[in-house]
Parts: sequence; C-alpha cells; structure tokens
Amino acid sequence: MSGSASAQRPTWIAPLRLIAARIGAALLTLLLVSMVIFAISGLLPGDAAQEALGQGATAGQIAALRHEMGLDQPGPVRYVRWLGGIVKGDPGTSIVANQPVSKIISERLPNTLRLAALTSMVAVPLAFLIGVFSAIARGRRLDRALNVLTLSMVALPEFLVATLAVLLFAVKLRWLPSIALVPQEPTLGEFLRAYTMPVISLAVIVVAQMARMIRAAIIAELDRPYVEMARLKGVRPGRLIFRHVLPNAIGPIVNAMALSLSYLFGGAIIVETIFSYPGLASLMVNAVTSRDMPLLQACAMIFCATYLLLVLIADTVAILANPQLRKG
Amino acid sequence: MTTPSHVDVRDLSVTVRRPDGTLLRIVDSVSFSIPRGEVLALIGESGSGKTTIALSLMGYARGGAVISGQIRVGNASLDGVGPASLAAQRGNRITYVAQSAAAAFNPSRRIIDQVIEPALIHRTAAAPAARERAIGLFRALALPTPETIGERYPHELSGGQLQRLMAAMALITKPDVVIFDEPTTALDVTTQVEVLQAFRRVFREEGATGVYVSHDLAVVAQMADHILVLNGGKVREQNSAATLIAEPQDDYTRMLMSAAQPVVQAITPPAPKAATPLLEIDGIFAGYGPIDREGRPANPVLSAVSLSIGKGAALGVIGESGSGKSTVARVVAGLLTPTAGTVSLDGEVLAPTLAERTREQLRRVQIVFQNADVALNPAHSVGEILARPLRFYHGKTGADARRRVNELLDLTRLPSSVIDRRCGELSGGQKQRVNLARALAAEPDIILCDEVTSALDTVVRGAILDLLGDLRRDLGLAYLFISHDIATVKALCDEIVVFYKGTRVEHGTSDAYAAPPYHPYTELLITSVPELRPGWLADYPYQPVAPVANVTQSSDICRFLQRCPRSRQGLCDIAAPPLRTLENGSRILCHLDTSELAH
Amino acid sequence: MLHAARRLPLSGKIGLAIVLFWLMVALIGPFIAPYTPGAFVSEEVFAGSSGKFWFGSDFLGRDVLSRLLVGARFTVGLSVLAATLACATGTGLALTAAVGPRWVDELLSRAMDTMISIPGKVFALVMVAAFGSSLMLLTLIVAITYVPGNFRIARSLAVGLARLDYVEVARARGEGRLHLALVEMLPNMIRPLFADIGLRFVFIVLLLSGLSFLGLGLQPPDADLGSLVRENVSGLGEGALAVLVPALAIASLTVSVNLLIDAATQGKAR
Amino acid sequence: MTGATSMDVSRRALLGGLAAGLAASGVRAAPSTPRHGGSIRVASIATSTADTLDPAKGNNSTDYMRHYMLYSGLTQYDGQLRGRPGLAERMETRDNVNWSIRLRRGVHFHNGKPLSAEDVVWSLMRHRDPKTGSKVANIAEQFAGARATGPLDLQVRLTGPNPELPAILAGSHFVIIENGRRDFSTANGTGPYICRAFAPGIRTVVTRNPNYWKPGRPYLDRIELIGISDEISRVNALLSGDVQMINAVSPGSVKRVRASAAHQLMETPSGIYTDLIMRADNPVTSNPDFILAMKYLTDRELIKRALFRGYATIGNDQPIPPFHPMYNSNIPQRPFDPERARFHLRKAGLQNVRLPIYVSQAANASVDMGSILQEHAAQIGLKLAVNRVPGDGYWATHWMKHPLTYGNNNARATADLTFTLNYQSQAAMNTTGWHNPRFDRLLAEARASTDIARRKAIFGELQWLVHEYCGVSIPAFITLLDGYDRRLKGLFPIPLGGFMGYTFAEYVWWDA
Repeated sequence: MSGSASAQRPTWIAPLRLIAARIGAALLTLLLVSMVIFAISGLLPGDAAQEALGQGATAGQIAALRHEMGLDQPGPVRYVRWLGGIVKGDPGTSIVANQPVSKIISERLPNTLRLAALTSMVAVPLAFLIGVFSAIARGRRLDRALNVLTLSMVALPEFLVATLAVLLFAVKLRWLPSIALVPQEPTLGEFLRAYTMPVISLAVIVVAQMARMIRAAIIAELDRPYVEMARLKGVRPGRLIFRHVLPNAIGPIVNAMALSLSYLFGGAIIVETIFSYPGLASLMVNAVTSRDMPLLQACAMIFCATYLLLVLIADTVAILANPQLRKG
Repeated sequence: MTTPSHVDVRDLSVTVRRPDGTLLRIVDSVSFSIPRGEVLALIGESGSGKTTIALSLMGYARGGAVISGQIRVGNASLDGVGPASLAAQRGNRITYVAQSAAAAFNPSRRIIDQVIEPALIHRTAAAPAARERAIGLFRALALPTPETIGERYPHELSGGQLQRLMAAMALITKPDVVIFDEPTTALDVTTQVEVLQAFRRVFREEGATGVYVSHDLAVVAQMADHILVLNGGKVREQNSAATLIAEPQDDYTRMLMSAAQPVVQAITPPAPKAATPLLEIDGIFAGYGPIDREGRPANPVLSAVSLSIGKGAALGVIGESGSGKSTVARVVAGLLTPTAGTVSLDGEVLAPTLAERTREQLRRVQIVFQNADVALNPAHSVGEILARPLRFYHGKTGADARRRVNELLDLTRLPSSVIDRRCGELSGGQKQRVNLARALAAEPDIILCDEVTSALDTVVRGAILDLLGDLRRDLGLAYLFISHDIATVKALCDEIVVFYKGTRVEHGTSDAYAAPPYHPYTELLITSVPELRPGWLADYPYQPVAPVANVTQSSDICRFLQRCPRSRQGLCDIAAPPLRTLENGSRILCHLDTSELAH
Repeated sequence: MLHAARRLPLSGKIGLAIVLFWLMVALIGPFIAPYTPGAFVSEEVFAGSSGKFWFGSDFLGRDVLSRLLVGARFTVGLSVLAATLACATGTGLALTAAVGPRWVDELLSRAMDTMISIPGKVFALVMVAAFGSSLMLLTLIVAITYVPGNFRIARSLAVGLARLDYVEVARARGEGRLHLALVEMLPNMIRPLFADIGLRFVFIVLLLSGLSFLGLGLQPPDADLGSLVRENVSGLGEGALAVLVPALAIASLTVSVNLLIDAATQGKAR
Repeated sequence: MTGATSMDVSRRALLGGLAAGLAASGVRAAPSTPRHGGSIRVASIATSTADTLDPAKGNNSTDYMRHYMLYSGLTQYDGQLRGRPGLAERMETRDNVNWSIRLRRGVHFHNGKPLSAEDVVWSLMRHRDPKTGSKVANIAEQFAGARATGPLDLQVRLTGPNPELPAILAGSHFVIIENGRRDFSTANGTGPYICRAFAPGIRTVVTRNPNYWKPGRPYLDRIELIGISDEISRVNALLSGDVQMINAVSPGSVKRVRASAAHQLMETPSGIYTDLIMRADNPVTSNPDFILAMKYLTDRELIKRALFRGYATIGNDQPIPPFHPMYNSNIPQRPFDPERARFHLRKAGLQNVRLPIYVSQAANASVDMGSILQEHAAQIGLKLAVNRVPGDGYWATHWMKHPLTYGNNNARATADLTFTLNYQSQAAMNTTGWHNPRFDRLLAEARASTDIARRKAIFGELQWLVHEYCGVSIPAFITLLDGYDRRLKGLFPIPLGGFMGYTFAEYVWWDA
C-alpha cells in the first residue's frame, strides 16, 4: 500500500511475483486443459484404426492396427504417456498420416502464425482507431456511425462475408485470387495478393469485437474523476486520450486484444476452409473427422496454449502498465 | 488594477434537462465579485449548487448542463466562448483543486508530470523551470522530501499529501483564480489542519485569488475573506467572513451554524450498571488477509482491544481512518473472525463466526453502515427491506408485518408513502432512516452504528442524531457508535473510546473529553477540529512533528510515538506505555501523567 | 415494461420492434408457412419472387418463404434457449462462487478458465462430432460453449456485489447463502446479465451458422437461418433471394438485438 | 464386353495393337493435335493429412488422381471401363485362374531403375499383408500367388476363376511400385509425372516425366493438385481462374459454370448410387412383399429432378447402370406406384408397422431420399421415422446395423466386382445380408465362364434377381460433374469417377 513498504524491496520484485503467479495459474490451467482435451477426444465415436482401414477392413486387421497404435491400453496410461510426450515436445505420431505430429504441425503452424500476424497488423490499429474515436465521440454522430459499422461487421455469418468478397474481388473483378495458396517463394506482390482476402475476412470480425471492447474500456475511464480534472487543466481531447486515459485503459484494452487475437487461431476454421488456406484450424477439423487423436490433441493444445499465452501477455502488460501493481 | 473586482459574476444560472425533458434550474441568478488576492467561500449543503457555480467559473458544466450569465475572470470573459478558448483558460488562468485528490490524480502517471502539465500545455514555463517552481511549491506546502516526492505515483502518497500536491498543480501557472472544491472534506481532522495550514501559507505567499467551496463553516471561516451562503441554487446571504459569522442575517445561515455544533437532548443517564455488561469485548486481535502460522493475519488491525457496553448505554469510538474502529464493529457483528479474544453478550460468549451464532444472538446485535446508498439493496422496496428481518427473526408475515413496517416508519419519522418506493428514490437522510429502521425491525439490544452520520449534511446529521437519541431513550437501546467526528460522538455517547492504529489509547466518560488532560492523541484530535471563528487556524499551535528517527517497530512501544508532540526520548521510544487512570477517571495508554498532560 | 420501452432512444425502439417481429415469426412462423418446408414445390431452382413463391425457390426448388418461417424458429428458439441456458448456468455457478467458500470459487474459476481457453468453434466441433447434432444436443453444446464467458462476467459482478454493505447486512442478519445469492445479489445483476444474454444470443446465432457451414449444424431437412444461407450460397453470384433473404434475416436479427442492448444499457449510464 | 477385355488385352497386345487402341480413344475426345507445355492447378474435393503416396492406401478421389499421375498400372481403363494394356504388354489365361503376364520393355521408374517382374509381384502381393493396410485387401485375397518367371514375365494364380482381372488391375490401388518399397514419403513410379512436392493436406506438385513409357506423353509441364473441400469455394476458384480444373461440381452450381464463357462442364454418368438397404435378418424388412412395397414407393423421377437436378440416371433396383456393357435392358423399369406398394404392404400384413429409417449426410442425398420416402409411406399408412445421424462414424455404427439404412456404393470397374463385393452371400459387405443360393451359383458360373455372351446372360439374370428379390432399392445413379477451363483439351468421361476416372493427367493438354 504505502510507499515505505515498497521501498524496502527492489521495485521489480512485486511485478515479478505477480507475473510468476499468473504463469503458475496458466500452467495449471494448461494441465487441466490437457486432461479435458484428452477426455473429450476419447468421447469421439469410431476409432482411428477403423477409420484408417476403411469399411473393407477385417477384424484382424483392425485389432492388429489398434495394438500397433497403442489404442488397446487403458486411458490413464495413454494420458500419462501422451502428456509426457507433449512435455518433451513430442506429441506422437499421426495415426492417419503416419508422420510425426510435430512435422505436420510444423508445416501448418507458420501459416497460421503468418495469417494471425498479418491480420493483427491490420486489425489492431484499425480497431484501436475505431474504438478511440467512438469513445471520444461518445453518443455523438460519429460514435453512432462507427457503432453501426462495427455491428454490421459481425451481423452476418463470416462464411457469407468471405464468399461475397470472393465473388466480388476474385470472380467478378479478378483482382485477387480466390484461394490463399502462396507459391513457394512468392514475390511481395503475390504474397500480398494471396493474403488480402483472408486477412480482410478475419479482420472484419476481430476488428468489430476489439473496437467495441476498446471503446467500452476507454469510456469506463472517461467517467473517472481524473479525466474531469485533466479537462479542467485545459488538456485538449487528443492529449487527454493518449496521455491520460490510455495508460489507464491499457489493461482492459490488451485483454480485449488478447481475447480477440486468440480467435485468429481456433476461430479461423471458416476462413481457412473458404480460402483453402492450410492452417492449423482446418488441420484440426481434419483430425476430428479422421479420428487422428494425436493430431487432434496436439492442435487443441496449441489453441489452448495460445489463448493462455495471449492472456498471460495481456496480464503482464497490464501489470507493468499499472504503477500500483508494478510498484507493489 | 483599475477594476477593484478581479472576478465578476453576474446573473449566473445553470440549467439541466431532466429525464422527462423538463428543465431544472440548479443555479439561479447568482452574482458575486471577488477582489484580487482575496478568497470567496461558497457554502451550502449538498445540492446547493456550490460546486456547479465553481465549475461554471471555468466554463465547465457536468452532464450537459447549460450555463448562462456573465462571467469575467481577470480580463477574460468566459461566457459564450468556444471550447478552444475555454481550454486555454482552464488550468492556466483559472485552476481547480478537486475534492478527492486521490481520485483526481491520474493513477498511472508520476505526480511531477501531472503537476507541471498545465504549465507545459499552456506554455507558461519550460519543463525545467516548471519543475523548479513545483519543487518550490512542494516545499512551501510542507511536503516531505520536496525534491523527490514528484517522482512517486499517486497510490504511494497519503490523502493529505495528494491534496497539497494538487494545490501545487493548481498554482503552477500562477493563475488568476484558484478554485478549491471541498479540498479537505475527505481528510481526517488532523490531516485537515495540516493541509489548511499549508494552503493558507501558500495563498498568502502567492497572493492568489480563490474560490473556496465547502459545506463546513468552521473551515471556511479560516480560509475565506468573504462568504456566500447558498441554498437550492440561490444566494441566501453574502458578507465578509467575520461579519457573517458574528452576525448571521439569514435564518438558513443560522441553522447551518447551529447544526455545526450538534447537541442531542439530554438523555436519561443509563441504568445503573448491572453485574454483567450487555456487550463485552475482551482482548480482541483481528485483521485482514491470510493468517500466518503464528495466527496473525497479513494486515493486523486490532490488537488487544477490550470494551464493554452496559444495557441502554452508548459507547462512542473515535479515531482516524485506518484506526480499526470499524473493524471492532465487524468483529462484534460476526462479519470478521478475530484471531484471538472473545465477544460476549449478556455474559454469554458469542461464537466468532456468523454461522455458529444462533438467530436469537444475531437478532440482538444489529449493525448499521455508514453509506445508506450501498447499505440498502437498490433492487428492493423499502417495505421489502423492512419486512425481511421481521420475517427472519420474528416470523411475521402478511398484514402483521405490514403493520409493523408502518410502525417502524413512524418510529424513524418516515412517511408511510415510502413503503413501496425503492431506495434510489429517497433522499440521503431518508435512506439513513430506512437503514436504521431495518436494524430496529430486529428489535435488537444493541446497534452497532458505523459512521452513520458521516456522509450526511450537517443539518440532516443533526436530525439523525436526534432520532438516535430518542430511540435510545424510548427503546432502551445500547449503541456502539463509531465516528471520526468527536463532536458527534460527544453529543450522543456516555463514554468514548479513542482508537489509534488498532489499540485503545483512551477510554473515559464523555464529560472527561471536555477539557484536558487527555491522551496526546486525543488532544490532537480535539484541537484539530476547526472552531467557528476566523483566526482559529492562525492561532493553531501545532506543527507536524518530525518523525523520530530509528525507532524499532516493536509492537510494544507507543504507536503514537511518531506523531506525538509530547514524546520523550529515552522513555517513550524504549518502554511500552502503561495503562494509567487520569484524575478525571479516563484510562489512557501513555507514559505521561495527569499533570504532564493537563496543559 | 412498456414504460421502459417508451424511454428507449429511437435506435432502441427500432431494435425492439425487429426483435419482437422475429420472436413473433418464431412463434407462429411454422403455422403460416404456405408450403411444407421440405417439399420440392418449384421446378425452377433459385427462382425469383413470384405470387406463388414470395421469396422465390431455393437450390432444390423448395419455397424460400416457408423455409425461412420455419428456419427462424430454429434460429431464434435454439439461440434463445441456448443463451438462456448458458447464462442461467454461468450465473448460477458465478453466484455459487461468490457466496461459497473460497475453494469453491477457486475450483470453479479454474474450471471455467480451462473451458474458456478451448476455442468455442473447436469445442463445438469436437462435441458435435462426438455426440451428434440433434436439436437437443446442439442446444446443449452451444450453451456449454458460452457458459464460461457468462461465468466470468457474472462472477465479477457477483464478487463486486458480495462486498457491498447491503449484502454484508444480510449476512450479519444470519441469512443463508441461497438468500444472499438469489434475493440480495441476483436482482442487481439482472440488467448487465440481460445485456450479456443478448450478446451471447448474437454469438450463438453466428456460431450456429458457422457450424452449418462446417456441416455440423442442424441437419437437413431442418435448417436454421444460417444453414439456409449456407445451402443456397451458390446462388449468391446470381443474387438469388434464397440466399439474400435469410442473410438479411440474420443481419436484422443480430443488429436489432445489439441496438436494443446498446440502447437499454446506455439508458442506465445516464 | 467386360468378359472380352481379357481376351481383348491379350489378343491385341499380341498383335501389337495397343497404340492403336489408345490413339483411337484419344482421337475421339480431342480432335485437334495435342500440344506440349502448360502448367495447371487442379482442385479436388478433399485434401487432408490422410493424403498418401502409397497407392494401397488411396482413400479418395484426390489420392486416386495423385497415384495415377505418379504410377502406372498393368492395365488402364478406357471409356467403357475395359482394362487396356498398360505396363503389361499382354495378359493371358485359359481358365481365368492362372494368368501369365508379360511386361513392356524399357520402362523405367522415376529414379531410373528399370521395371521388372519382381516389382509387379511385390506391388500385387503386398496388398495381402495386413501391415500394408491396403484398402483393397479384400479384393487382393483372390491373389493366391504370384511369381516372376523372367525379367519381364510373371505368373499370377487366383484362388478362383475371375475373367475380369485386367479390369481390376487397372484400379489405382494396384499400380506398380518398386520392389520392396515401404517408405512413401516420396513417390517412385513409372507414371507420367514425377513428384516434386508433396505436403499432405496442402498440395501435390508434379512435373512431366520426360521418360514416360508412352511416347509423346504426357503433355503438361506441371500439375499442382490441391483440395478445396467447400464446393462453393471450389467453383469460385475455377471461375476466378485460380484453378483450371475441379471435380464434384454440385448440380446447383451448374448454372454458374455454364454461364462462364471460359469454362466447360464434363458430365460423367457413373455407377455410383445411394441405396436403401432392407436387412434380411429382420422379419419385417426381409418380407418379400415389404421389399417390393418399398421399391414401388420410391419416387425415382422426383429424386432425379429435385435431388440431383437431373444429373442422374434412373436406377432399377439393381446395381448395374444402363450405360454399362453388362446392363440388362430387358428388365422393365419399376415405376413409382403407391397403389402397388399399398397392395404389397397389405399382402405382407404390415400396414401399421412403425419402422425407423436411418439417414445421414455421409450417405449422399439419403436425408432427402429418406424424407421423400417417409412422406409417400405416410400416404399408404406406413409410418417411417427418419432418424438422422451424424456423418462421422455413420459407416461403423449405423450402416447395415439397423433394419432400414441408407448406404453409398462406389462405382466398381466390373459387374463382377459389384456383385462379388456387395451381393454375394459370403461377401463381408453383403449390405442387405440376403442369401440367394441361385445368385451365388450363377455368379460362380459367370466367373468360370470365358464365353462373353454366356457371361452377359448370367449377369443379366443376376440383375433381375437383385431387382426382384434383394432388399435393396436403387433409385438413381449419380452423374459426376467436372468443371474445367476451356483451354484444357483431351478430356473424355470414364464412368468410374470424375476427372476421367481420375486418370486425366496423362491425357489432357493445354491449348494456349
């Protein structure tokens, strides 16, 4: 609470402790998540051996394959073995593709990361601007216009938005490719052309969510007395927002961003499907339909870990941005 | 210097639009002027429009209100100018000190940046010069370590320090007018004196013109040259401070003055003390946070607290914020489990937790909280709020309960029409009455009153105190009455306990607090209360005490040592203070005796 | 209620009107549908508007209006039910966490953190794959997906309320946890929770259409608005009513719910 | 005619008529002269991590296409699903049991190794090893043994007579790989294209094999094979020019493709059908009158018009499509006749029975077929409860497991395969579970027979038996639709599947 208490310890101890606690909680959650994922994936009907061999397989073939895959072991044994593998960075072998899961994922993960990064580069500044401007203009015409804009962005199913974009920009105008297949060594132009539509389709959703949360976070701050005080000091609106309000709203804002950006991983299923983009989400759908448990579990773990990591980063930023938490 | 008046306000009115669309004039044709270098006080109860007037001097109105009339400050006219020129004035020629500096400072920026910001925005000084002036002001405002205090963040500083820092911020641009909006209301009395002293000194040095908004006449009397009394947005009386206080002309002014010194009708002395007191608290240790291996909480608050209250008696508990006085009530009510000690009711030891107490035990001890706004469930009607304890403790339902609810409303002097209203629709005083009525519904033996009058205007406070006195007389209730205001406690209670940092430093009858000797802390509390006479502050003898260096933070030695003006080296900083009984019957925790404390 | 509606700003009134319209359609739609929604009544696919088929025919020559009237019931009904279920469960758990012992709070919060970290669509996907997508299961799965989000909001509300004096007073009176949760706290959470239900409703509508896109939503011949858009999306290029009308229906539903919520919650702030 | 295939192959091969036969089909489909060069991208319906370069594990059209690009079979299909000489110069048999095969000389694998008889023995016999996980293990069970008799000669012995071996061996699963090869991280075949990049679930890139054993072929320099599972996206990709060829265009998208001046549709009537399976092990669904009632209750015209927008061939409750050489055109088409259905139902005494019927997305169009049937059944007093179950796991948990289920059947290369796999009483996938001794006896007789006319007569009778007695209702055969860029030439339908029975790669050329 008081200054004297924090003066006794180095100032970096307090935030470090808080952050360490968050990391601990995240790891615990991840462990729980791993159990849930393992349990849920066990609920899926049919089994990989059956799926792998198809309708025509004989019972002997299936039994042999089940044994080979270790599917005949009891659940807890398989869980511990699997978790051990995950910890060691070896999520096992895809029973469908017959390749190490890590190899399959390593082909897809960069794609997902690239799409997420590009989308964030577009979405974050845009959402930020929309959020800030509508907060400043709260209740006025600009705010209402932006509100309708963000609302209509999420009013339609995303597959429809993406399909419309394809029809317009790829089929009619032929400006952009309809599928996001990037050549092996693309030029900058090819790269941008391939990514434009998936990025826009994803950004539309994320921007709307983020902008609304950023607006809410800023408005919550605008009602606080220090804002009135700043106005009474003669602080102009721009400075008010950027120097006074944002440093205080940074916690909720980064939190909102973390939540939205985590959507770029697991939530990209539809965009990946429409643009035939080989990302992790479609890989996971694939794993579900083919009952490829090791792959399915690894993908799910990546999604959950990403979410937890993003939230952790947001928490850390919030801790560091808040002098009360930063200085104990 | 051609114009005698530096600030000139003519026919100022402020109107707001009510939800139903009708207009409401919250400030009505107010005119005043302030000569250069003088301070005008705006005084009135909440809703009198005093803050609205002060803010309109900056061309600022909250919640879309409309300002009309002529406002001139120095050479600048503020009515009808655009936002840009208003912004140029605000924080530059006219500055503002808010009621709660703790909330008005930006929590995530360093103090110094905030203090010099007006100078930078309005380009009245370059950063180094502004910084230098700020440090000068810090020094003048008697802030500790003026060179480095600005490097801190608001949460690292105390309320009194923040209030002074905000004054420094207001003065940084050498403004024409400084507006003080209840700058000391949220502070403890002892801090208030220090802050007022600092303000006064700096004002004199800077020769600033000021507007001082307050509800407290005694404070205003110290700070202002002129006083303007407001009620319902209208001016009731306007005069020089000395004249107004000496010879108030308006009835309302007189009412304000009398309410500032509460007197409760004489109460029949409590029944002779029975063998067992009604409520006895013995050796309580309590605190908040996780409890460590030795059974001590992370934030210990109370240590070795013992009290007892007889049937129908009223015991007052006073102390500064953080002294642990509210914690006592929470322990008694069972809301907080003590780590050691017992609470007994009629000689019967109460279980430490709520769950283990019987319903009958719970019924007999009721607690009433300070802020009726949050103590009453906004989702329920007054009738529902009062009916619940009736059903819970007495099994009363239906017409029976309805009748009793009406009786309770009568008892607390509330109109029966409020029964179906929700609390949001009631006034502050009415809410506090409902709050009391709910406790009464249980038909308790004792009510724990936690700062029940602190949030109220002086006039309303007087009425509530009267009510409490009457209830006590009529129903034979006992009170544990907690307050930071010694005048209020003296008015209501037979005995008073003074708390300092979780320990009881003095315990005596109300009468014993009329004159010294007291515990040095009690003395500080009592003398810190401003008196209703101009010049009291100037005569105030105490200066903040420099902390004693290198004192081991032992739990045994006097906790007040750091602030004690009477401390003796070699005595107070070595041994634990003994519990001694003074000649007037008060028991104090101090090394000094009656003769040493008497003057 | 009527009084509150009258006090809404214009955007809120428009929102309310459209929401009521869709509720009405959901209630009586199937009874006024001119054709059996599954019947192949038109020889032409993606026919335009005509006296016989107001909104034309779909990709198999079925009547779009009839399918829309029936589909609206699925969308509105399922979403309302799932949103209500999610919020009731989330809020119930949140209240339990707020008034219960610390370890219960800790346990529930951890469990909800776990659930929220699994992306909604992925979770729904796996559950549908595991348990199928009958109406009942779909509702349940979608509801479960949104429980943790509601829990977070409700818990922060409830924990805030639990510290308030009126709850303390009730506790000091000796009231049980049930009373504290249901009588003292819940009524004061209704308004923000209502807003949350509304938002979740919109998310669910969109999640459902996302699921239909992946072939995991309602199974044909039943179709919610999202699957109507999905199954007719090949008509988008020619501007077929079969895709435009249900898309418009979804948009009007989601936007109007949002407008209504915005208006209702802003009214509180003033 | 299928029966003639074996003779055809061996005779013509002996006469060296192979090139002529292939040229004939090429000429018919592509009137102008093929050109070399060009690079196209092809989008198939599905791509997943299950994508494989192992022909034995081929699971869907994308796999089949990929395998035909990279490998060659002993035989190849023509437009009538006959097995034409491929890597096998000739195949000879006297008893339909022992086959001697002579391989083409001078064929090389992509890595330069010359093709030998050992490679073929390995490629065929590996299907019998459970570890291979072959999708056609059940077909391969008839391979009693194979041994090389020379560098380019081998003997294959079957467990029983099968005159259609050449057609069977044209299947993508039986293409020839290198002897001993178990690692399929890359492909080493003798096919028209060489594998350059293979990322399961993402893409396959192949380039022209300059040393392909058919002189002058293939024509394209490069093909990139991808999967776009969403049909709308697939059509969009074609129309936007991002891909030059797609399969599985849905009837609803036909209008859009036709509207594009730059694109064309290829219709391939196929033997693929969705059937209602009435299990013989249930007292109700095995009742002959009930079976007939259901057959008469099937509104084929409506199914063809509404469900397939006309892109289907009406079926006659037996699995051989009208364009098949073995089709028996003498069986009268069964009409939609609710009155007769009512008559049979009454005769069976089952008017008021209530039966669940299982439908699923997994069985193409079954959901709509089920509801149509349900509606008509209700009109004659039969209560069918349509149970819609998820596509995932449908085959393992529902199909054939309830009295009334819908199933899908892929086109088989030969009538013999169709009957052997799904209708013979001993077959593992005897979907209806019926047991007709006459059917079994006739089927065995057909296999042993080398007389084409006799075989056709027997297969005709088998069709009639199924049409009349088997608990299967086959309303329609699906017509497959491929969309392609007009500049792509050399395409003709092969009824086995889209993209010329998946073998388009070596035939198409780019006219630009």
